[in-house]
Amino acid sequence: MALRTVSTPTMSLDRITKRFGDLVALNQVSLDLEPGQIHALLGSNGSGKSTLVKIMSGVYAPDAGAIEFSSARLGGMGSPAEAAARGVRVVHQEAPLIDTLSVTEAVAIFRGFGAAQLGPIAWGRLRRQVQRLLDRMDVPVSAAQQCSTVQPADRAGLALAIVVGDLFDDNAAPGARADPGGGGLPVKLLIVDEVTAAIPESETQRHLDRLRSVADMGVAIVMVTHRLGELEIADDITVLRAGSVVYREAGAPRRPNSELVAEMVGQPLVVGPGDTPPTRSGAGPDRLTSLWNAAPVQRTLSSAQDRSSGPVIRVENLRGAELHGLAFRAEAGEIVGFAGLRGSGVEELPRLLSGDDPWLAGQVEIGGKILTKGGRPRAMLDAGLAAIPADRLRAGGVASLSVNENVILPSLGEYWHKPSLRQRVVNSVIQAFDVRPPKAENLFGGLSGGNQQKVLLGKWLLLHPSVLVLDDPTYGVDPGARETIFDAVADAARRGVCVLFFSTEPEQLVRICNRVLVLRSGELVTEIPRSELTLETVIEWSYQ
Amino acid sequence: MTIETESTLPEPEPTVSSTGESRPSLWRAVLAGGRSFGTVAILIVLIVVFALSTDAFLTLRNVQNVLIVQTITALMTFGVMFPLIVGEFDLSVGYLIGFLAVLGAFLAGHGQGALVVIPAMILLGGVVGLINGLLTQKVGISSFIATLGVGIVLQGFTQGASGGKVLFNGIPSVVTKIGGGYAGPLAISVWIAIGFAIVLFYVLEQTPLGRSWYAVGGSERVSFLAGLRTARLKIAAFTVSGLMVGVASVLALGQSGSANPGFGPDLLLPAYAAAFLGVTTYRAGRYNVIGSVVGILLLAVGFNGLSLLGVPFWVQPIFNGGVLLVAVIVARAEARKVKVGT
Amino acid sequence: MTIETESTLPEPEPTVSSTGESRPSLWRAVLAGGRSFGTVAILIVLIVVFALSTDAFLTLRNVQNVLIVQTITALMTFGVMFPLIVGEFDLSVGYLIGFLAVLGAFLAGHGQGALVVIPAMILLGGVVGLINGLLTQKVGISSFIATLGVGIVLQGFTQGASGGKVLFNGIPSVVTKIGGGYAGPLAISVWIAIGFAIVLFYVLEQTPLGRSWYAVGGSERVSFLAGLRTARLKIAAFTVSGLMVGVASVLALGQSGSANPGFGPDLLLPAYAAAFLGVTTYRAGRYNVIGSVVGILLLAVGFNGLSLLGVPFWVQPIFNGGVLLVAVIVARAEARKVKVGT
Amino acid sequence: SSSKTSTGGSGNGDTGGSGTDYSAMLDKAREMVPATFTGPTTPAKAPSGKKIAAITCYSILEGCVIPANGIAKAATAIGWQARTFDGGGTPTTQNTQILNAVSWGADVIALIAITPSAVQTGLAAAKKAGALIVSGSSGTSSPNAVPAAAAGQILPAVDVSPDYKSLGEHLANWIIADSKGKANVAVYGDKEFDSINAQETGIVPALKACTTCKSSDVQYFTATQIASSLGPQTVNYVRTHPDVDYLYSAFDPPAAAQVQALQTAGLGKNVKIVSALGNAQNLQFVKAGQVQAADAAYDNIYMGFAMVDQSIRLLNKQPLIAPAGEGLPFQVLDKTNLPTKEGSWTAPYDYQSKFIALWKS
Ligand SMILES: Nc1ncnc2c1ncn2[C@@H]1O[C@H](COP(=O)(O)OP(=O)(O)OP(=O)(O)O)[C@@H](O)[C@H]1O
Ligand SMILES: Nc1ncnc2c1ncn2[C@@H]1O[C@H](COP(=O)(O)OP(=O)(O)OP(=O)(O)O)[C@@H](O)[C@H]1O
Ligand SMILES: [Mg+2]
Ligand SMILES: [Mg+2]
Repeated sequence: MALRTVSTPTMSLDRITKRFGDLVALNQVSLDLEPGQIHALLGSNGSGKSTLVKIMSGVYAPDAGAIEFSSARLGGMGSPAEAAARGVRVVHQEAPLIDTLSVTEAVAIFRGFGAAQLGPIAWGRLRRQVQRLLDRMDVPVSAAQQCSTVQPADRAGLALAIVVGDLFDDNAAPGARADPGGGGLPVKLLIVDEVTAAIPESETQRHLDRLRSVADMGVAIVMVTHRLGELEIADDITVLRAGSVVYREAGAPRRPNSELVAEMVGQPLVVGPGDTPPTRSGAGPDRLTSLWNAAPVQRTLSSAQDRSSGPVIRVENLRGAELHGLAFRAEAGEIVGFAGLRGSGVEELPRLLSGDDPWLAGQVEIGGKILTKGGRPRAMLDAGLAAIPADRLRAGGVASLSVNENVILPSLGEYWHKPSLRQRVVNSVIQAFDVRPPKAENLFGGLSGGNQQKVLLGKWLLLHPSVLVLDDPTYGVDPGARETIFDAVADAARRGVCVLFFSTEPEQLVRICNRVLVLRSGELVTEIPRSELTLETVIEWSYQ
Repeated sequence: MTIETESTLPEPEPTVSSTGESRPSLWRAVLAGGRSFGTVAILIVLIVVFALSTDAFLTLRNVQNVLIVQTITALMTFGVMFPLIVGEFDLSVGYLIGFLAVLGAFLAGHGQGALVVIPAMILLGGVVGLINGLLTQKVGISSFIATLGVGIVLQGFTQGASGGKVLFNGIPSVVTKIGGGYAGPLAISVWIAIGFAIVLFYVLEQTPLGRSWYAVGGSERVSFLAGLRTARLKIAAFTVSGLMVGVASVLALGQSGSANPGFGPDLLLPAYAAAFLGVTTYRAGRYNVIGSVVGILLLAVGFNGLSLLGVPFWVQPIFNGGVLLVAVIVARAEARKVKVGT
Repeated sequence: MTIETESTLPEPEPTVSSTGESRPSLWRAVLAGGRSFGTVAILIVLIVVFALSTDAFLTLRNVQNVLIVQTITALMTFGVMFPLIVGEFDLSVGYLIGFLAVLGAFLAGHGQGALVVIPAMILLGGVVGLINGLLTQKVGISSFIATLGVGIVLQGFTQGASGGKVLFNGIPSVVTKIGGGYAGPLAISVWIAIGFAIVLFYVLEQTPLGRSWYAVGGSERVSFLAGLRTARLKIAAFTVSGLMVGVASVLALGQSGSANPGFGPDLLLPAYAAAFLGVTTYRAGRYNVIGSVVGILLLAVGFNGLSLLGVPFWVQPIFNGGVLLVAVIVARAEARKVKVGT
Repeated sequence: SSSKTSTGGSGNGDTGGSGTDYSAMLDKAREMVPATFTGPTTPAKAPSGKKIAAITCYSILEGCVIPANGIAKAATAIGWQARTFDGGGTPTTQNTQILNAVSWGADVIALIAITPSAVQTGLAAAKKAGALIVSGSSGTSSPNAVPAAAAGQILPAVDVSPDYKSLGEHLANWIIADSKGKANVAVYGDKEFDSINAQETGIVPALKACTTCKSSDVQYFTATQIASSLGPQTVNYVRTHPDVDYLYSAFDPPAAAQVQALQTAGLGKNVKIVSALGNAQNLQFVKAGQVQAADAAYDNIYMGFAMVDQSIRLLNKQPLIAPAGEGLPFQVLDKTNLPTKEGSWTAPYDYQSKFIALWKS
């Protein structure tokens, strides 16, 4: 934690209000951002964090309130370009890369080509500059690479390099410009928007270190996160709930995470035993029963299968781009976790299982059905395997359709001429997963990230699969919703669904899984049984 | 914070859609989506203005006349709607209707009767649609490029088959009857167009197939992962498009009574104009049958009324383009930004 | 685990784009991107075949003539490239060139000299492009719809200004000289087209402006977040497109010595065909100047050779459409799937 | 091998060595046909208060619009209402406009250069509504050959056209005489129009009759190719056939495209183009000596008057004038006999008041 010096805030938000139609997304939010400090912004899904960030970075103008920045009082930050020119930089969750460009160009569109608009670009010099910048910031990427080939874990680093590269430019060694006043800094305020969500936990530390070094140069940092573990590096904390600030804290002492969660959720929590995070009361364990009761019987994928006899999924010699002959089996009612580093195949496996990516070889048997060719999603679904992809944006739901239509998409035919059935089913999903706002007719794209994830979970669980593949199901989901999801997964397993669980956070594996399979270089290296399942064993085996 | 669905521009407010009626009727379905009827208002204003300014406008005969010639446009518009719904674009439809009309006239001129000519025209339309679909989905060519290439090739066939002549010999009387005959108050071709409008409305709004097409258009990848056979659905959309153009070509051959090698390409853009106008109406932001029909009527009534008033000939395109722009500008943001292709 | 950029298709192989040469020369830049030259191979084969089959092919006169008639197509293709690069589509260019030609002839017929006529045509082209840009970016209309509406309106103006006649009085001799005169071995209009090709190549490949356009086409959202003024860039792209069409219209007026109110719309799809062909060449998967020029030459040489050989007239479109399809089918996957609009 | 004799008539019996008097032939080729007014002389009292609708093939084409102007002028003179509907160049729009004319309440519908077989729905509606249908420029009534109608087709009651076959012969004779019997002619035709086919039946045999001349097989194009491929194709033909020195083009718009393409290709001096219609632009080419050397023009205003005249007779149930063309005059125009005033060619005598007198008597 950095030493706190008395200084004028880099940016002060004064009673900012923002409405979308009737919805008050931000209600009189005030906030001071100090130079050199990392300010964590917490809040459950839909609490207004993204909206606030957009106001700070000029995407939206507030409906009321003012922003004090660089000793000027402003009604808003103008446009993103204007805000950037004033020294406000944002690293968005989705790395700002354009697949069709090279890394050099991707950096240059943010940082300039070093040429007049119509002047010739000195490509060689530009590329060397970019390479130097990447090297200084410890980002293992080549400037000549095409953006589409940059690994996900490196994208966050690249994104940071793009945004605060000015601080690391040619003439100054990292940190050399540190100046607590921050007066002459090209970057005054850095906003990192849930960036670590996309990085495997094992690689987040490097990223947080980079952030700290940026703060140490005198930059004020706003960090939006759902991972409470990352609060360690934060100096200040603000919690939003339903558009209002409900808690703020500057420096130590720090309240325990469970209390922060309670602030976010805004209702009393039943704290579970041991290190298990709190569970929300209310939503009972019967949510799946009501879901499956509501759903048309003939559709439930596993209803025809005998759950008691033998493994429900058997994978033999599965090969893909990363996997070199994986074999495992899992039984009904099990929650099997998968761990591994980037490149180990742990990212690829769910995509192979869902039929999203082609298999090079292998065989998968699900409930007695043998699939040999890279099953298309339809074939996998028909066999009883449902997979929730991690990439909610491009693979999860259809933004332009209603929640209603998204939920029934995998089994449209079942609801033909049964509008009341459809209504009942969709409402039961909304209730079971506490989707907010609870309106089936809302466009999917209009929901906040966490609520989208709940809808998708409902969409797939509804099918009553015999095997459920979850790929990072808590991606961008607030702690309250996270619990809803864990509960649902545990419920499903209890009711005989075999869950294959992938997560970027090893804690989740430890908490929820019956056993964890560890992959390395495309092969299975070990199986950690429940009895030995600890954070240490998972990390140890993954890294070995 | 998740940025997934947040665009840099303020999102349109979520719109409340259908109600949860327990027994859907077609009629209720028609009313269900009802929110955006700005184009209908313009249409009504036009009708009132023309009715007041010329006696010739609101007569049975004029109404019949307005309707009968719009049947080709209507079917062409339905034809382009399917690729648009699934997120593709079909530049071949203009060339295709010309090709099919010449083909039909060619077969007729070589002694084939209606029983051969009509199915041949419609089915070959479907086959060309299928080829478009296969080129885009199996070979992986962008639909603009594939359909443009196919269209240009078809133009060659059209010119070759016609020998550069207007073909009018032996057109079966069934065909001309279908094109121009009357059954009751309306022309047979108008009944056909109405029939297709109802069937397509039902298919698009009420069946899993229709909803799947919209889903594929909304996100091909999500639909794929949801188990929809997206490639097949898109190929099917192209094929239906070709079949619609086939039906349109039968009406065109019947209404003209002959096939002209230059016919066709001029019908491409009007079909798109009507489909785009359709997006402003009924289900704003989605290509839909009712909106398209209203769009066609709007353009047709405008053309007819202005002709009856005797405006100079060059006013017509200014009116048509102006209506399209104005309708879209005053429409909701979804309609303005509707996805076109890709 | 999250992979933001995954697509259903395997990713294209990484391609190294700009090279790291320390002193960029235009020549080196031309070679730098060089990977996909399949279309060039087809072009060379065609040239060899035609040279062997007819003496009339490889003569200075014939080469000159092939080039001069392609200058209008070339500028039209450059015109449609800019909207395509930034991810938009411009359906108005065909109507626009017709409108500008008639406008130029109209001004000339009313006694204006080249000093008024030429700037008026080019600038008004830019203004219409600007309007297209504003409608799409400020009013938020999908570019297909906006440019279609604008195009149809322009058609009305064209017909109105022409009064339904071919205008040929008083066309300044400077204009006809620019269109048809020679300077050295090549026609002046060919020099102009070459000049624009070089300038546009430089702007697109070597300047921040050009790279920003490609970035906006790659992802408007990311470009916006990068602080690029995406709306302005897109408006600029439409404006440049209009200016190019303006230049094309001067050449067209000069080459025909008159303005026909029906001229224009037929030039739309050939311009797109050449731009699409261009995507298969040089920088596969991107609209680019060199590829487009090769595409234009390919279609032109094919047309010229075939008609020198005296093939029936309907073979031409089959050849053109076939070349487009084949070139795209054999090209890399990026080229097949290139983004068109949206 | 080509003879580039100026078209300037020398008048001295220049026989070109074959015994034919080419100079006299040339003079004869460029005489107006018929030489004087041979229109109707029997009066036909115009009924009052009729509405006549002129449907143009496409209102951006001069040859489509001028007859409609003639109709409007004639109709106004007898107190009829006249309205022009733009056929838009496609059968679909032409059909639409015929239907609009029916809705408008037209008593007479006059098709101008529209293929009747392509607008059957419109014609059926017109017939059903009791409207009279006449046409101009189709070449389907006397003095042209009357083609056999396809079964069930509705055709106009009468067509007013020049004698296309004779017009073709005059053009052929002009070419033969101008070349002194040595012409090598490329012949471009279009099979889409009956009138052009009739013209072809005149020019082709007449050219063949000149044993010292050469003429190509007819090369057919379609109207859609005029703006795109016809020009370059012509250039390529001329380049691969360097002996060709004359080019017959079926009507004026394609000829204009060919003139421009040949000029652009620098082949403007190689050939002389002749065509038919008398569009202002083509007459300008002739005047300026730009590739086109002759144009057979016919009086489209006269066509409008004659269409109104025949319509009046049909409405009155009077016998039609025969030949149906009512002596619509045409003339092969070259540099020597171009009218001095700009614009399209009209007969050099006052037929308008003669017609009007018949209608008012
Ligand atoms: N453009 C918009 N139009 C309408 N409503 C919006 C818009 N953007 C956000 N909202 C609504 O405003 C509220 C706050 O949304 P915001 O995206 O700021 O939440 P968040 O805290 O970032 O949530 P999450 O953690 O799920 O990303 C939500 O109810 C959301 O649905
Ligand atoms: N899967 C389906 N199978 C059969 N019919 C369906 C299906 N989905 C919807 N429908 C029918 O379509 C009509 C409209 O559907 P829905 O209620 O989903 O539309 P909506 O909610 O208005 O759509 P949106 O909100 O996207 O505009 C309903 O009458 C319903 O019967
Ligand atoms: Mg709905
Ligand atoms: Mg958010």
